[in-house]
Amino acid sequence: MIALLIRDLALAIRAGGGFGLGLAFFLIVVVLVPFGVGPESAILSRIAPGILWVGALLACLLSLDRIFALDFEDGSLDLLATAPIPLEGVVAMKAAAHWVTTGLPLTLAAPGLGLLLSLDPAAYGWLVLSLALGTPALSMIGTFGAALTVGLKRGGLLLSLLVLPLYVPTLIFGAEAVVRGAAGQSNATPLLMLAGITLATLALLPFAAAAAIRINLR
Amino acid sequence: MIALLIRDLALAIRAGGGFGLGLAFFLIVVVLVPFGVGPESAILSRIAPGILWVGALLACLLSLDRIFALDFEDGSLDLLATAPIPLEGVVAMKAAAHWVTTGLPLTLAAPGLGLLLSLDPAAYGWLVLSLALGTPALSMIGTFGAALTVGLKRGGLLLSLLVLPLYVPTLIFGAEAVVRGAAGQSNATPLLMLAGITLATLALLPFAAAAAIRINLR
Amino acid sequence: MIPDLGKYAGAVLSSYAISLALLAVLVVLSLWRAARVRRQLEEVESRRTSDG
Amino acid sequence: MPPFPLPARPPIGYAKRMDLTVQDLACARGGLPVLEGVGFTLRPGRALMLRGPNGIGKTTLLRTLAGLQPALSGTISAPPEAMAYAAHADGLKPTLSVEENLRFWARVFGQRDIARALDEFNLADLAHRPAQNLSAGQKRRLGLARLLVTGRPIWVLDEPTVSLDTASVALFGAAVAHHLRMGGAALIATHIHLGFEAEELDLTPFRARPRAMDRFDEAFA
Amino acid sequence: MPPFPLPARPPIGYAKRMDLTVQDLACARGGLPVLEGVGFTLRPGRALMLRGPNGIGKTTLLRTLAGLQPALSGTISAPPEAMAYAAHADGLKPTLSVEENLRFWARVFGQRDIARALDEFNLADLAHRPAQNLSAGQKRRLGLARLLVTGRPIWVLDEPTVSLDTASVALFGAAVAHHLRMGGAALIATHIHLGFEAEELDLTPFRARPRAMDRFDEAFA
Amino acid sequence: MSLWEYANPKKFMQTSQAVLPVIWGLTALSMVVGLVWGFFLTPEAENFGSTVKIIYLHVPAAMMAINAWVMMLVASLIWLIRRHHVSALAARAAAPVGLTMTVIALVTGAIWGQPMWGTYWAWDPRLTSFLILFLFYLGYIALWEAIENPDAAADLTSVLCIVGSVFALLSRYAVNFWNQGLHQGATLSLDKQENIANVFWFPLLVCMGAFILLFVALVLERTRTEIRARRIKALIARERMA
Ligand code: HEM
Ligand SMILES: Nc1ncnc2c1ncn2[C@@H]1O[C@H](COP(=O)(O)OP(=O)(O)OP(=O)(O)O)[C@@H](O)[C@H]1O
Ligand SMILES: Nc1ncnc2c1ncn2[C@@H]1O[C@H](COP(=O)(O)OP(=O)(O)OP(=O)(O)O)[C@@H](O)[C@H]1O
Ligand SMILES: [Mg+2]
Ligand SMILES: [Mg+2]
Repeated sequence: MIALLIRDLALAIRAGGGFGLGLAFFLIVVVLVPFGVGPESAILSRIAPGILWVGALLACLLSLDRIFALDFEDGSLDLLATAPIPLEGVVAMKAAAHWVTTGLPLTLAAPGLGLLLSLDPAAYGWLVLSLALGTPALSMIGTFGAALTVGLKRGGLLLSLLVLPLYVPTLIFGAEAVVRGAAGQSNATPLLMLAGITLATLALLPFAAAAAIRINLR
Repeated sequence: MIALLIRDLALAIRAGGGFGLGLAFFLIVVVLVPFGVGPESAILSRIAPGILWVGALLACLLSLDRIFALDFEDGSLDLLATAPIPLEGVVAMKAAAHWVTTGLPLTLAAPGLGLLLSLDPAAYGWLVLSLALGTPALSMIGTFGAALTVGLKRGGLLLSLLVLPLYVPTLIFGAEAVVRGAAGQSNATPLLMLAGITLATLALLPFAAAAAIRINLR
Repeated sequence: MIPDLGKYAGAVLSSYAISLALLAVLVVLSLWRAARVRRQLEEVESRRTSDG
Repeated sequence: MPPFPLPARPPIGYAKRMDLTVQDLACARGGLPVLEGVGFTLRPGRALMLRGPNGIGKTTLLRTLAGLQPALSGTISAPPEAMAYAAHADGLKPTLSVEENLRFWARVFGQRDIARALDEFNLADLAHRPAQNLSAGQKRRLGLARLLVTGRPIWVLDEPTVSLDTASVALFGAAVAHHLRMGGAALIATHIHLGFEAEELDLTPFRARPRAMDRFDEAFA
Repeated sequence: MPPFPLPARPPIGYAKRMDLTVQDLACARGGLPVLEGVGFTLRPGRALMLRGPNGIGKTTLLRTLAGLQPALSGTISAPPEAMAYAAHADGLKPTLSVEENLRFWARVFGQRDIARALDEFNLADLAHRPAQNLSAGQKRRLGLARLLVTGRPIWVLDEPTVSLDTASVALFGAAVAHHLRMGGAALIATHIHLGFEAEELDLTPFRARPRAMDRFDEAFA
Repeated sequence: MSLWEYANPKKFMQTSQAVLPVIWGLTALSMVVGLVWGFFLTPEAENFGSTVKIIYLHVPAAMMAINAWVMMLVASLIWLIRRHHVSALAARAAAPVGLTMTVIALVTGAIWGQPMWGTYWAWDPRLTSFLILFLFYLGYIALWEAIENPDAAADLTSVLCIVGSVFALLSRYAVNFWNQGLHQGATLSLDKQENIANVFWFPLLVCMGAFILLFVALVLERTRTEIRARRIKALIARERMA
């Protein structure tokens, strides 16, 4: 099972920047927003936590269809399903690889991008904390969505449609935790909820995702 | 060549909502932003034109990798390249099909989504006009990007990276046209620029895209 | 006949119009597809029995 | 990471010789029955060729045996864990080298040694070439070499020699022969002659017959 | 829509009988020369089988002839517009029916009639089936039927009979024979015997020899 | 006789054939009575003016939008646990109906919002969660359409429905946490009947009944269509095999 994680990470690196691409997309979204919204830093700093969270979420989303589609197309998924490792483990490893290649770099890079949007200095710590707590849930939920659509050719857009509503609670609690934290209010509730969502998805969704893959393969 | 356009549209419809999905993604982006940014309508209405344009652009972007990738994988692109129609025409038809399935529906749906972001009533007309002028350029530029990355497996993220910088001028003029129009200022310049960009890309990029495909096929 | 709706007439009437139109579309589409599928099924069944 | 069950099933070595007995099997594709009443026995040391015209259901049958789709009815004596499945898609990663591809599958199946597999399919020279730079036949050889690192006794192969030249077909024949001598078994769907002897099973008689359907509940296979 | 040149090249019918003469051709794959000094002549009414072990460069040669990649050196007498290329990927759209797929390619190549193609490859029964519901061999038959709607005199085929059963191989043989009788020609890369007579060309002697490389400009093939 | 027998397609077709005309008749009757009563025969409310008449569409539609999803959830569970095909098809049949109800609630609410709150849309929690529900319906329907093998589609949409329900509840809570809104609450709460005058309450009850009946009628009708479509597919496939 570890072999799978290592292979997926190796593939991400070989593919020429599995790490870099999600990050670059994040960067671009964050850069585009000021172009659309205008350069006033008062407004930008007001919307910064939200935009950063939405950007992270979209960057996550864009890389979801890679999770299983390539393995499905080249037959690896058939072979993994008949291999002596439980499919739930395969799913969990896939989600872990996705998080390492997107969620983790996004979390680390977010403060840098916060600068571009004149993020409130008090918010940096909360931003990183909330992303660190929330991105594993994004990866796991996304893996579930990818499992649902694995048989479909270029199901990318359908995948987004299925996954985005599932992302809503994570997004709300994540952005809210940053806003409240920066404003000096108590943000224990959103942070706890974020942690709770992450733990619950990690515990339960691998089973749902593995079931979905079994159905899609037959 | 018309046969190709018709086939692509037929495929988009068969695939179960080639039209609907881009739209749904647009809707979702627009819905997510308030979750991140907060519900105050003053702020939302301030950033609405920018967010709508960024959302339209992302929705466009997400469907780009379908333009050539499927045809490449199943060998159609090889066959089209050896067929008695010029590859430039193929590219133009692909861009046209992409626009009909994404740009056009996005333009038509934008006013409805403007409501959700409390868009200034004076801005609706300008929003539709600027999208109608700008989305063909988005499709054509995107087709060029798709042609550049056609050989790559799941080059979706790389594609986004290549294309997003190319989208910046369109985005700036588009959002600016709406903002100025709504504020009652003259927005002739951004609109003219938008139209100019669209015409120029339509006239020139098919050749670049066709060349890129020829290179990628060999 | 129509009750005096005052200044809100537009709102009330348009919401009735839109809602009823949506419901009508849903009902008509459902019934139309029901009829079409029923006809198709009859056709397939008769083809089967006539073929033996 | 969530807790998940550790692999409960130990890898089944050839030591455990295993019959594959299939009885009265029916299988479906796209929700429709394709084959029914299929039955045969495959003993260790034997190979069985599945024959039948295009579209009869060879691929469907093999996927059912490999545990990738449920059977409509009937029994399969050996568990899917005893079978190594290989189909048209070879499960190769274009950016990994031949050796890395093979080593990955070996680890997944709890094996270590890949040298023999590289050797038997004459891949040693290509070991460091990325899989994307292989020709069609070279890819296929690598896909077949994967069978050797699964350590599983029953090979379930779908048109294994597509794109192979005569020399490679001979390599494949030798690999199968070696596998059989070690107590393995092989079930091979193919349209062409593979150059070694084996029993044959023609699937044509098992084509699922349309049943009378006069009640609505029979619309659901 | 941008202005683009209308198809300048008229479709070349079989009426225009055409020799394919290849002289001293060298071709490369992934930037490395694979074959060099390839030469042969293919006359109307003839078929030529390309033979050679896996990885020798058959696919590369055929793609070069079809105009999909440039030759390193050498000449090809017939223009790419005279050739119909068919490879492993059949260019089928899974959601379109057999008939729609074929009709699309017919229109692209400026033809109308698809009945004969459906007929010759025994696809009439499957005409309304979406391509995704076909078995491997059925798909392949459809891919070959496409050749008939191109109206081009020289067929350039890469392992055309993969996945085909004996009956379908016979259909294919008949289609090729008919094509040759009408004055067409066929160049076929294959590893197996196709059941009809043809000249053969083994590519082994043309394998590109690694040249001495002592100057930097030779690193750029 | 067990209740499950109605899950047998043949039995279902017979029973539904018998009851459908009655249900359609009752639907038409109650719809006409409720809406005519509500539209023509009720007075204006104090702080709503004549806009109160929108309630006869808005509230029943909102109620059915939620109930339809609950019904789909139950049907999905039945399919996953007991593998009754009718159950899966009923869930599929209900989704577009629920979607339409959601749209009606959203549209009438939006139109109502303009005179009452001065805006068509506000990010009020109840409104927002309806928008999310709308997205769930869209995704559910799109997944059904996208998968070709009907049994696989039934399985996958059922899984989505269950997971989606959990997340929909979670979203509801999250949205509430995010923004405490404007939407009508206890002032005109239906739970506390004392707060709403009987003149409004009775026609509203009739309308709610009418919407329930309409939902049942449509779901039965559409389920029958789905069953027939499945049978056509099976028959054509048999023809092909023969
Ligand atoms: C798009 C906007 C709106 C949506 C999505 C919406 C949604 C809902 C929902 C879900 C219910 C609950 C129904 C039930 O639980 O039985 C409801 C009830 C109700 N809505 Fe709205 N609503 C919207 C706008 C409005 C507006 C603008 C008003 C009037 C000012 C309004 C007045 C009411 C009333 C009076 C009720 C019944 C009382 C209650 O259950 O609390 N709604 N609406
Ligand atoms: N999704 C589907 N729906 C309905 N029928 C299908 C579907 N997919 C495949 N079929 C049919 O099922 C049958 C069995 O297909 P299968 O791929 O098992 O055949 P096969 O024996 O492997 O053929 P080949 O030799 O061509 O590979 C074929 O007739 C095919 O047309
Ligand atoms: N991108 C690449 N870079 C370097 N070498 C490559 C690349 N792609 C293919 N090759 C090599 O080029 C050679 C020719 O490949 P080609 O596919 O033409 O062979 P082929 O004769 O068609 O073989 P087969 O019978 O297996 O299909 C092979 O030896 C292959 O390993
Ligand atoms: Mg097969
Ligand atoms: Mg080849």
